Amino acid sequence: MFEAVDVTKTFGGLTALQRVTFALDGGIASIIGPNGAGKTTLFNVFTGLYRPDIGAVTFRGRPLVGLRPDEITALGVCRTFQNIRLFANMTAAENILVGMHSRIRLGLRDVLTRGRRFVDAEGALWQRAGVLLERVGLRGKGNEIARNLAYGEQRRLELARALASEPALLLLDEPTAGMTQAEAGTLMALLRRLVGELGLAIILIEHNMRVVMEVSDRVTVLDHGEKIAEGPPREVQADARVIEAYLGRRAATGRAVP
Amino acid sequence: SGPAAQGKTIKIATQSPLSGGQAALGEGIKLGTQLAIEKFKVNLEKAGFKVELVPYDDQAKPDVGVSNAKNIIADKAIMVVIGHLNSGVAIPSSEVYKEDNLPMISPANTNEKVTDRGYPNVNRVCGRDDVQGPVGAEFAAGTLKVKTAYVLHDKTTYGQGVAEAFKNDLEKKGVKIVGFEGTEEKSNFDPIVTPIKAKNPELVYFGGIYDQAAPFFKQAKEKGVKAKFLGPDGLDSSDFVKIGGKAVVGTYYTTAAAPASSAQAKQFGEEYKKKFGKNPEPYAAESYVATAIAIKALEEVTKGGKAPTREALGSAIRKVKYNGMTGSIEFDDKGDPKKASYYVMQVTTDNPEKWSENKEAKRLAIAAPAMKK
Amino acid sequence: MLALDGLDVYYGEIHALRGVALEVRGGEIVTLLGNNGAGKSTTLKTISGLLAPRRGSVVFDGRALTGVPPHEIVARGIAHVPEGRRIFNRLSVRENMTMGAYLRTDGHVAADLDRAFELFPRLKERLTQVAGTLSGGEQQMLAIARALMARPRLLLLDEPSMGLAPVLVEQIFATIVSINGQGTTILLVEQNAAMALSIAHRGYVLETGSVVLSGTAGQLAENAQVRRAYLGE
Amino acid sequence: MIAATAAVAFVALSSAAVALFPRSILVFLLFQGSLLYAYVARIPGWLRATLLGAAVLVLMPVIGTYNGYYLEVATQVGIFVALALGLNIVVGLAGLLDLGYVAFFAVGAYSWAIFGSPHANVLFGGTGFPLPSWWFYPFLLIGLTVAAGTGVVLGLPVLRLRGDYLAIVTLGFGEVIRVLANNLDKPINVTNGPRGITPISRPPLPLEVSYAVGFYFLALLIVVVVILVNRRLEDSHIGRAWEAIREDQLAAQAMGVPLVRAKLLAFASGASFAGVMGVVFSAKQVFINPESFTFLESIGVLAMVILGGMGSIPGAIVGATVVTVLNLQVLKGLSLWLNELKNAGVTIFGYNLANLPTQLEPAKYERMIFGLILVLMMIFRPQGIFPARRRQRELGEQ
Amino acid sequence: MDFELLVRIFPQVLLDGLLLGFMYALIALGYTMVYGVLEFINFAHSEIFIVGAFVGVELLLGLKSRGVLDTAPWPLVLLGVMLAGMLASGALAVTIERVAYRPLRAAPRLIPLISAIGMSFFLQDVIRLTESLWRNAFNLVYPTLEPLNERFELTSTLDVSAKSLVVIVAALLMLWGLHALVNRTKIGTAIRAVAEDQAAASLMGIDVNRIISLTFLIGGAMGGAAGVLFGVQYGLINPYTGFIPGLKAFTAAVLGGIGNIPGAMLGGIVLGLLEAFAASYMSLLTGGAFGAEYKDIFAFSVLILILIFRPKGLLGEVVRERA
Ligand SMILES: Nc1ncnc2c1ncn2[C@@H]1O[C@H](COP(=O)(O)OP(=O)(O)OP(=O)(O)O)[C@@H](O)[C@H]1O
Ligand SMILES: Nc1ncnc2c1ncn2[C@@H]1O[C@H](COP(=O)(O)OP(=O)(O)OP(=O)(O)O)[C@@H](O)[C@H]1O
Ligand SMILES: [Mg+2]
Ligand SMILES: [Mg+2]
Repeated sequence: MFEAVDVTKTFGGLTALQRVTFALDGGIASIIGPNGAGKTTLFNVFTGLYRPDIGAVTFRGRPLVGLRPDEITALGVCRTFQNIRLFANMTAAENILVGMHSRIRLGLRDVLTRGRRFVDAEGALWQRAGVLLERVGLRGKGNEIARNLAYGEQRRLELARALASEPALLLLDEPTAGMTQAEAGTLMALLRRLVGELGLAIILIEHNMRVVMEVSDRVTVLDHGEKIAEGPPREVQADARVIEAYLGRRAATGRAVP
Repeated sequence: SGPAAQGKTIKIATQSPLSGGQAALGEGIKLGTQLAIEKFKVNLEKAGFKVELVPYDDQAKPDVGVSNAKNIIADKAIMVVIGHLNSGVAIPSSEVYKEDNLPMISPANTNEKVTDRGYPNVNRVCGRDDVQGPVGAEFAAGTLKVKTAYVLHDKTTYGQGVAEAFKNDLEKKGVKIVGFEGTEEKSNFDPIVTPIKAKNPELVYFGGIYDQAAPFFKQAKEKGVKAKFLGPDGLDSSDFVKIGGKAVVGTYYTTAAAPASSAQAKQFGEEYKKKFGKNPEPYAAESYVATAIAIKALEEVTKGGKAPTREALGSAIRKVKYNGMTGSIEFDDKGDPKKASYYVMQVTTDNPEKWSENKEAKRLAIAAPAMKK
Repeated sequence: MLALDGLDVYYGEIHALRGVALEVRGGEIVTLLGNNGAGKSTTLKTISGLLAPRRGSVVFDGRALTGVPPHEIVARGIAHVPEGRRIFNRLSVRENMTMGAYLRTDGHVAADLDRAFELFPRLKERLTQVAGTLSGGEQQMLAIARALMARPRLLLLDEPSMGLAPVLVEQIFATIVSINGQGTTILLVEQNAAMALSIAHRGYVLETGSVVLSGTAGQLAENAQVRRAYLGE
Repeated sequence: MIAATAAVAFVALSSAAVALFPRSILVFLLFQGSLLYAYVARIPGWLRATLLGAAVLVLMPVIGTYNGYYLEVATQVGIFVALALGLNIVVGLAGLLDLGYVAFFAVGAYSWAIFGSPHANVLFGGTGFPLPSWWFYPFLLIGLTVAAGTGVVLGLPVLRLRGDYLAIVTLGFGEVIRVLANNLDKPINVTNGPRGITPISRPPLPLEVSYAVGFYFLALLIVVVVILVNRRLEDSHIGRAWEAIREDQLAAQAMGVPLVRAKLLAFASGASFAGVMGVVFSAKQVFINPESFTFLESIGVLAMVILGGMGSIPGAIVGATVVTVLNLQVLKGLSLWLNELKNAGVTIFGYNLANLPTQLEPAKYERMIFGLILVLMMIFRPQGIFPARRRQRELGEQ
Repeated sequence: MDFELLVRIFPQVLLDGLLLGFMYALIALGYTMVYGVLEFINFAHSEIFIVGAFVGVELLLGLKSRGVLDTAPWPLVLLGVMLAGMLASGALAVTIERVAYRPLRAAPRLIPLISAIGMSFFLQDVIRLTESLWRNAFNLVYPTLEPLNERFELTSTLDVSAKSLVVIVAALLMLWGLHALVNRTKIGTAIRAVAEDQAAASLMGIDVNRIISLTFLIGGAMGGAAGVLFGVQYGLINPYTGFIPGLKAFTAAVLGGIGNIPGAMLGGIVLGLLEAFAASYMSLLTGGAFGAEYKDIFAFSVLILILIFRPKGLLGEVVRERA
């Protein structure tokens, strides 16, 4: 369904991604790696924010390179951001409605005439926003200004906003950062439900190894812009290079994984 | 004194920019009017009227001018407006005055369109662009006998209008125009002067006001331009030499105001200075004259203590024969002075105090063109 | 050394801290645990003067800190490593470090710089690099090193492990212990409760703006509620 | 109930007072105040609508017959309200700082000025112009289209720019349009340069109403349409997309908002409002020249938007009203009043105002006071008079 | 088209443009300093600048009326007057920040912009009021320092006046000094730190308010110096004179990459050159169809073009947007 081949991206002298190849057919794949390994950059390439120097990205057979971010979203690939980027002064529900933008089939004329079609469509959108809020556990918070939500709530709102675009592939950049272990657990359960119920495919960037180990079907490890390992979680966890570059000795010796 | 008029107030309004970048000129209009009111109001006061000045700031903006105009026509005590500075404000505002036949006498609007609309309430005491320009051309070709000229203007209605008229007439007289340009620049004329210097014309004409003309001529002279300098009545201010200094001594300018050496003009200059502590700005004299005409007409229509009406005043103004420092003025059926005397003056000294001693170089009398159809 | 009492802090209408009281004694590592939005960062920001409490007191070394602007609080010996690092991205590593020592006029700045580099040799290699281009872990190191340059007696750390790779988390915690060993008192806010409790002497648990639990690190680690909510069991 | 009575009484009494004292600016301000009160008072919606409707549809024109100046002020308020609402879309909603907005106003104004006056004969030869005056009405649409097109032409290359870089480019564009208008009398005479274009035809009006009343209603009608369009845009996915761009353009794009299209639409709709009003303005003024379209004019409209409350429709309306009324009425009234005191030789604190030196002429310092008011307003009410409010919505939650 | 003429005046036009450019650069520094720290356009800078010019003219007129202007050594006079102008403008800038901007620091960015515009209107008329009461005139003429009017003929087609040289030298010195201050001193580093993150800076022990005041002081002082030089160079000032050069200088700052000191210099020079070449050549190149009146159109069009291809200005760092 999703395939990236030989993706290379440099910034000035720095090679942020070096011939990274990545494919996904469904389920949850995690990408881990040290800070600065190029994980977020890879997402930026996938979603059209960066154009790769070399390489191809295809989604359901359609090449994504060269498309604008909004076009990619319309095709069904949506994301969240590492540093939360909500529309801070809009309400939670409005944030979600912006997420639906690419699915709205109304024209300027509908807006200006405000006919039946518009009113119905608009009503349905708000309705759906409520459902999405509920799904991520933000019931009753729809009219809150996003800025006033607690950090964890903002993370979940971002997720809801991404879901609003009805993606087939969801890219999550450190969704549990700054959450307690319990909160992270709830989020994981939600992700698994999304995969199960909606058939969503998810690519996850995470530093919380417990989460990675629990939910991933497969783990890819980046270091210095190169893929150094890939495979089922258990295998990757035992890889010497991964331990060296990323996990550290303590993790490897089996002591409490943070 | 006519008891009927006892306690009645006649207001004379001015509209001109009192704030913003053109405030100095706008203020001249207001002060000239103020001086004239104080000087000439005696007869009206004897007749029992109180005469007041109401200054309006039009900010040089048409929308503000129009709104003021509406306010002015709503104030029934206002009998006449002296203004504006900018034709762009005067034209739409006078459309409003016309609604109630409120007379306007313009001291400064030289745009042909001001009077060419043929409104009975609109008059001006200043020259028209298409008159003053040719006067300069006549002088340049006839008296100075230059062969080449460079013409610059300030991109305003006034400056460009007079410069174009000057240029067209000069070309007809066979003088070669080596450059014709406009500029809104106020400070740095270097890049304009450089090509002028290279082209070395015999005459440089600046269509505009002294505060731009003086720095321009000064910088031109300092950079080594050897041409003679000529300009319209916008140069007629002692500040011209205050800014330009020695560099602008010898500059010629055309003006409708009589040389200040004439008794009336001299007296005006002295009174103005005494009252306001400074030399008159350009258009102060014209405003003074315009107000004097208005008051003369007011005296006419209030004979016997009658309450004046705007309509009556309007036609009275058209009948006034006034002889003042800008020569004798009588309006034609468009509201232009029937015959304007023009003087070409030459700056003789860099001492601003002695502006009034500038030398008369030539005198011409030209009639305003008849209304174009 | 530091005592908070009855602190009430608001963000406009939002009541973020409700009567928070806690104490940090000289030489300790004290950790502050709590869910998202519990008010941990708010507590630290109030101590360092970024926020003004509506009620209650902050007393440091016997002197009240309320109403004292942040830059003077630094002068009194408190350094704060804020949430999200907040290093100066466009300044070089060295310049960031000099800003840490901004108030110091004594002659030992150079010596302290060397000490900081002993602790973080990575930073020494990147001395002239623009800080914004450092990797996440390096940025976190810089943030801590920068705060140490003020020679604080009390160091406030807000989620130093957030967003860091496991290997770096380990390093950072080891460093915290070693800083504490050199005599700096530490108030640590952490989401990674297991790690925090493993190095702290004592701890407090915040819930929606109030302290609900406190005790030694050992006691807290044994507490059922803490185990469920923060240790994820 | 008390509020309702108070509102009705306030409006009725103040409008009666205007009829009694047609020259008193204070009384007219009171009338305007009563409308504001009717708008904010806790009264039933129908009553508010009736009061405001009656005020603008009936009372205002009637007042205009007592004092045409007030109708002029009201008409100009209408013009500026439309401009402010247009700029509000660009700056307030989409967050694109435009410092050359008045350029679009100029484009609209010149489009009718050229064809609605004999000037077009200079351009095209012959004597076919001015167009018959009824053409004014189609030109409302033409002016709109031309201005919107100009917005798109400007927008296409520059919308990549952010923040202050966009601001400076729009400023430059505004100047380019003004200087072009000032210079395009040569080599071909399109705009007649600084001398401007006159006479510009006025539209035929039904029922033999006066032009003053006619233009008032025309401005009012356009304002109503503009408000309606504005509200519908704001309250749709388009408006939400604009706001999202304002908040975080990168995130907005990643969430599926086509940046260029949304920004162009903002530019074009903002510009089109200005274009329509430009056509009205040129007909109302009979004469236009480039002096009406300076940078300061753009700044003025921006001040209206921000003073009223960025991104808020009532804010833009009130902002435009306050600034216009302040400039045309309050400050002028104040200086006229001081002038009267001076003429009457009133003494305050033992000082006879008649001796006031001409340097202290009150009319000269209106802009100083305006500047001061701007600063004070920003300091004491930085969010604007009527800040944008989020609507509470019912959501589909069980 | 007169090609020979075009070539002949080329060096002079180049010099004219450079001179104008340095003038813009000097004024632009004030905008750039303030923008660098507070990220907002200080519209009142043009008035801060012109206040410097007024203080300068008052001092010179004072000296002149006491008859010492022609006897005192001119470099001393000029330096003294410039210092006074810098002091006055600097103090004014600090005051404005205190009164009109500081209360708005937490507000959205456009709010202080409007406050600044209000300040600009207010100051224009305050200057006018003061000068009207004091001198009964507000169009003031700079007394000439005769030695500065001397012209040096470099070639038969190229000459330069002493005052132009003074402007260029002063501009270069100030640009260099400012650059060194901001990049090589602790205070300068603190200024940059505050520019990036005020809260974090305060956690370093930096008194943010003082640093911001200092920035306004420096920016204002640069404006004051520019004001005096402007007066000396062009001779005539009034309260409204500052507005257009201010706008141009701000444009120059943006063109160079706002917030960037060498950028302000480069932007100023580019704009100056553009204007000079347009004003001098437009008429020659088009056979009189277009003239000097198109110089602003030309300058702004090139500005727009440059920004389209370099959206952050000529030297502006492309602050990368990380997702
Ligand atoms: N726009 C950019 N310009 C220059 N360098 C960049 C840019 N974006 C990313 N980089 C660099 O590319 C490298 C990879 O960055 P990236 O953000 O992808 O790392 P990451 O794996 O997401 O790290 P972390 O876990 O800390 O988020 C880093 O060295 C970063 O500094
Ligand atoms: N700038 C702000 N404006 C308004 N409310 C805020 C602001 N910052 C924090 N809050 C609110 O104050 C409360 C406490 O926030 P605080 O940042 O102290 O939480 P925290 O315990 O540090 O949580 P986290 O683990 O998410 O960092 C939360 O409800 C939060 O939404
Ligand atoms: Mg990342
Ligand atoms: Mg926190």
